[in-house]
Amino acid sequence: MNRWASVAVALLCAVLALALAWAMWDLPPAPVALPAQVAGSLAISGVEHPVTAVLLNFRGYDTLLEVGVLLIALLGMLAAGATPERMTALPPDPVLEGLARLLAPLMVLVAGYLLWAGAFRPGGAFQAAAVLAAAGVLLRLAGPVTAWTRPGRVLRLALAAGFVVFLAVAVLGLAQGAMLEYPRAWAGSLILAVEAGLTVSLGLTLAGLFLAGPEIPRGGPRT
Amino acid sequence: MAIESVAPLPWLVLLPLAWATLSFLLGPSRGAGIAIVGLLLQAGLVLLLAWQLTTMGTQHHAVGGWGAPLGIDLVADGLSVVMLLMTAAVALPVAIYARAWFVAKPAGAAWFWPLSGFLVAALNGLFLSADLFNIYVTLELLGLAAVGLTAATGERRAVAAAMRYLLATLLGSGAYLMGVALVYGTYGSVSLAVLGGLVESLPVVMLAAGLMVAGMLLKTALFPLHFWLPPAHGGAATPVSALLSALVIKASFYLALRLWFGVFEPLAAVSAAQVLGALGAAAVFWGSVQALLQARLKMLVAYSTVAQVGYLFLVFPLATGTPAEAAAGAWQGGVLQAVAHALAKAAMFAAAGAMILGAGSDRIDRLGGVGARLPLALFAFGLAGIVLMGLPPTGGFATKWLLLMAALETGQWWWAAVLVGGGLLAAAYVFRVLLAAFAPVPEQGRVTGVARSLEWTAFALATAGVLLGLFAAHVVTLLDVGA
Amino acid sequence: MILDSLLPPLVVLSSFLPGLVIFFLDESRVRLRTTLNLVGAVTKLLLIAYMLWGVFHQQDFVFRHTVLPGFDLVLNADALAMLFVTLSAVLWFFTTLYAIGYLEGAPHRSRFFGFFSLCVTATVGVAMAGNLFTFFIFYELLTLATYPLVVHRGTPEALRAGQRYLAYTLGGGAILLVGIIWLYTLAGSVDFVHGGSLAALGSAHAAELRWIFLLLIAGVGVKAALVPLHGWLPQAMVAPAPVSALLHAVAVVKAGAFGIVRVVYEVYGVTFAQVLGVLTPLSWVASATILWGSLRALAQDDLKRRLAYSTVSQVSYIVLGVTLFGPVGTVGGVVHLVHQGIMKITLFFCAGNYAETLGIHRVSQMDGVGRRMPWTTAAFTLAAFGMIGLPPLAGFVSKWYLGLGALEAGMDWVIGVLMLSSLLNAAYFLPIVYRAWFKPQAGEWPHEHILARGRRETGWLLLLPPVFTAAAALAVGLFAAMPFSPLDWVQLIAEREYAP
Amino acid sequence: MSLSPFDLLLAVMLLLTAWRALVAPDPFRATVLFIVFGLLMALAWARLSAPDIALAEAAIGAGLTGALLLDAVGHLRAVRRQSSPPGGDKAREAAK
Amino acid sequence: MSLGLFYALVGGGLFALGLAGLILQPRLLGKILAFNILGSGAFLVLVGLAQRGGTPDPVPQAMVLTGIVVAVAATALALALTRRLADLSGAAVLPEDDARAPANPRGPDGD
Repeated sequence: MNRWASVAVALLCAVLALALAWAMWDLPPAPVALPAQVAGSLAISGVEHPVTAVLLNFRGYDTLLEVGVLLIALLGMLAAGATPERMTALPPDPVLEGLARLLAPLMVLVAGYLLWAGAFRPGGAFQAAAVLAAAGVLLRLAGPVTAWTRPGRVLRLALAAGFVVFLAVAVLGLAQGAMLEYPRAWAGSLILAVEAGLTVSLGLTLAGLFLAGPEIPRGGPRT
Repeated sequence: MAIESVAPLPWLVLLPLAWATLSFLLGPSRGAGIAIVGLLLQAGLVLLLAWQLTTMGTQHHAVGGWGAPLGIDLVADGLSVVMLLMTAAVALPVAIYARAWFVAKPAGAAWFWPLSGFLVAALNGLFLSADLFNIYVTLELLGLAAVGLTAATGERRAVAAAMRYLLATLLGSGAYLMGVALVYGTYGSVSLAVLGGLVESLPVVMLAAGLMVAGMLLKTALFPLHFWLPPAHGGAATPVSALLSALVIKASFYLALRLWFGVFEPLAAVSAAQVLGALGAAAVFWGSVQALLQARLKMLVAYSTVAQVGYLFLVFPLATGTPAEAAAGAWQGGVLQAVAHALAKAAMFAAAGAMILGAGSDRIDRLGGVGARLPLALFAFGLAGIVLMGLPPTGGFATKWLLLMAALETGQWWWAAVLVGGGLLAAAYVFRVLLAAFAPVPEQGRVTGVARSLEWTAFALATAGVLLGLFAAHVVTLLDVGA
Repeated sequence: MILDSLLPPLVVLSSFLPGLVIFFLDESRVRLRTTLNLVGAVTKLLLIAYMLWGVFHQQDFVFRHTVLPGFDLVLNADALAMLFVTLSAVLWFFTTLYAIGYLEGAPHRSRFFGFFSLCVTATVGVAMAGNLFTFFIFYELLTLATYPLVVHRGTPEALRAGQRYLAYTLGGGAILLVGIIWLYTLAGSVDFVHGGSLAALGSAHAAELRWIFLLLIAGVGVKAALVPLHGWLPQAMVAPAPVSALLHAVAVVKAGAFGIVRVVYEVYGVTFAQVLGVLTPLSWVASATILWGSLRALAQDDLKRRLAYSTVSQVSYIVLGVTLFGPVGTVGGVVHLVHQGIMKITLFFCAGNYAETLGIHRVSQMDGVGRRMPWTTAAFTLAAFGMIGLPPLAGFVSKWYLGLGALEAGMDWVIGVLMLSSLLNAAYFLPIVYRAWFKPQAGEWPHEHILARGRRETGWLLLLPPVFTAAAALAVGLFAAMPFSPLDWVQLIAEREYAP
Repeated sequence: MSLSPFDLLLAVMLLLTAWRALVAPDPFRATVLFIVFGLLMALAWARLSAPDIALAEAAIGAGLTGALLLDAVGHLRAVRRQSSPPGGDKAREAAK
Repeated sequence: MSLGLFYALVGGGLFALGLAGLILQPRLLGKILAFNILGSGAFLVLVGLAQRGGTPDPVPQAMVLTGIVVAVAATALALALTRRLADLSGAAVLPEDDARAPANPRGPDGD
């Protein structure tokens, strides 16, 4: 791109920033007050923490699809593949490896706590999954876990488990009248089940984003 | 369970998600069978929904039982159902096609089935959603699935195309998300139903609408934002090309239409609509001329998509600020064009794929002999071409008819010139291919046969594109539900 | 009656369905293909015979299907439609027979006969179209169905001709479409109505209506090969002989001429068109076409090319008749639709026979061919005399009525055009006839494919169709005054058109 | 909660790191700057009374994305080393 | 000025910065960073503008959580494609030829 075009783009973006600022500057209060509605329905949502209530109950459908997004990102990576001979080879490091072996179980514990805490305070499946994923990344960097060439059946099941549980709950809700409608009495437990499934699957998927390695297209690598 | 008690709305999302997951669990390159069964069921569900719509009007489903604005609503009105019908009508034959295709050409087969399942789920979810943020999630689901599918052959060109596509689609949804943020900040809700009564002409809303529509233009590849489309649609595996060109770009067009003539109607300006129309006209000419210049068959078809997208955007000047009757006609014409192009373009890619497979090359000047060896594929290509040219009695003609009427009724004859000229240009590039395929070959037996289902599915899609024109009145009636 | 309203679509389907099946037949299924072809052709004839009887007794056969709001597909078997439908069905039957013989053993026959049937389907649709939309649908279908036939041989020359054909006809179609939609937005209806429906719009829209007339006539004039839109026709004669026969006598050219008839009589109304003052310019164009076509024909040595330019000229007789205000002129023009078809198809059959039997493509190769192929040459001679307008042949009847019509309309100069044109016709046909009968054979035939066996000069399927059509050309002239003759039928149409 | 000098400083730092990350010629440096940006974002979320997002941003936005980016940078460097002659200039420019 | 509005304004700035970077950065890695910055800007506006009255709003907060996960997924895919592209072509930039060249007469055969 030539110089003048670049300057023009930069100027336009600056104008956009100013326009955004000007537009947002003096807005009247919003006519719809959702926080009040959230607070009003929190008691029957099955959890005490409002963000978790929104995430897994009021707007649980968003979350369901979002887990799908993660899964397809992983699938896309596997599908695009990577050339095996150029995979980054890491030199073994005994210190790092020892540390990783020590830290990993601890991180799993933290993840469990975050998951449990999500019901009534900040935390929840995503944060827990992120910690799990971090453990996976650490283990990969330290050596014990190798890159995934082509996820086997067990791994695939683990990757999809959270999504499957979520889907099942969504279908279960249909019997109640609406997709993802939790029965009042069971709401808390069901949400916890969904979260537990998600923690495992999301953790693995997030780690997988890091670990997904060479998927060799049939017929060998193409260049 | 009585058929009335089946709620098709949630199932239309859950069903493809279910078979996508299942085929992922089955492993690489597997799941064609369940995909086809799933798509058959989906077709049944959509037909059921269309029936419910004509008898009972617009259908709603409050996810989680909460209802907007706290929860997310699914709503199926005429426009949604027509788009859902289009999705089902294209996805099922393409799946049958893909099953045979990946036997012949395994590149890209590994994760095709789960990815396309998510793609279909995203499309259905998008068409049904009545919640701006939920639509954002479906957009991302759709975009990433499409990019994954594009890259799946693992070839350099395909990966580069996928990367370009990914950046374009991310930028588009980023702009959309910013719009959603501004709208939520202003009104405190992202439900289309709630916003419908609130939106007024504030600067912040104008900015939001501008960002959202611009994002959709990029995703629909309207000239001059089309740069990412030809390499992606031309470089992907053929069943993927068909899905991308037929369906994926229609999703963002649908959204632009939905927003422009829906919640943002109070802001819609005639001048902005004229600009969109002008870009559309430029797309028609630019895309057609580029198609004429291509040496490779699939690139020709991909540039044809760039041209055909142009027609879609003629709706905006013809239906913004014009008399109600003309506007309604133009709007119907635009939606019909989306459907007609979906069927014809899927047919065209499918037929092109079969021809390329037979000829062993995707260069147009190497197609000689295809006419004799693969007459059905060539016939399908020709039929699809006729739909794109807008000749009667096809779906393309019904479209052109409605748009031309609107153009002349509103005295905007310059759009009529675009419609007529574009049709002739389309004829030029379609017949270029037909001529090449009719050419006799010196080397006997150079063209090989292909699986019959590759030819038949292309033919079925093209025929559907033709029949759409004869039964356009039904589509228009359906479209009027809840409009 | 429901069945009555279904008859028009059945007539259309009677060639469409066999065509569709044939398209997918394997190349080797000769017997099945032939059966399908003939069953379709005969069914169509039977259906038409029944409808002719009905129409004669003022029965209506109308089929209506709404495609879009305000856009109906209408098939209406009125008297004018039946004239054209009958012509095309009868000639299709003969051409099918001829084509079966002509293409024996040639490649891609399933494709050929598939499109051949589609072509007739489109022609019948054009004939029965009850409004301009329907007309346009079948008019475009005709373009698409004939294109593969024109390029059938796949030679570079054929492909070039096909490209030119497409460029002309698709361009014409686009112009026609704009005209139709413009008219629709103005008048709210484009149905074909006896006496036209636009007079009510009056002089307020005169200028627009003149422009629309120009668009419509230019759109259909491409296929009618009006000068200067005729460029595609002489090139398209590279097609196989049965295709040329169909193109020139029945399908494409006639669809254009027929379109002009419909536009003038049933959209504008001949009276209103006269008021608008659009008929006289059209008569000039028609006259110019008549003379130009004949002049060009004179200069051609290639037999089919000469016949092609002759078509350019002859078809404009129809247009000329339409522009002559008054029932007699109408009779002359419309009856020529039939007469020209019968005569021209005979000529092309004969030309095909010469080429297929002896490899003769040029006029200069025809010396003495009358003795080798007497039946064919006799048929050729009869048709050529008819074209010149010698009594009592079909062409004479047309020209007679055209002349009377010109006098009635007060356009005496047209007589001059007719005279001059007849002289030119004679000038390019008589030498051929003379050579064939009276000159001695000059050396070997260029390429003798089919040897004479006894009295049979060529294959039966090649010989019978031209003999029959030549006899018909004689018969429609001789018995023009009989009931149910084309002339009689056309007089019925003219009466209805000019009825107050 | 009202605006404090800390917020002003945070805002300036956010914009500054973002800008620097975008214009940094060295991919490694850009990535490190981006990780810093992510951590600053986490602080901003905390200021906006959104501890959930702060946690997620720190863990996913800065942590995981950072790890992915660093890994990619390393990979690109390895590619550049292996394919200097053919990919030549472009590769060098890419991984500079 | 409320805290929410202040951060929303910062978000607007980040969005514009990211947009410029996405368009102007030639390197893929740079484009990916720019996309993340653009996204962060949009998230800040979403929460900030909604909380301009001072009360925390869990709805946009949940949306942002969703958005962050989507963003990391997109980033991971983008990086994987970048790596793959670098493996195949030796460069982490988009080739100019594919998109521009109208006709590629000497292009290789393929599908």
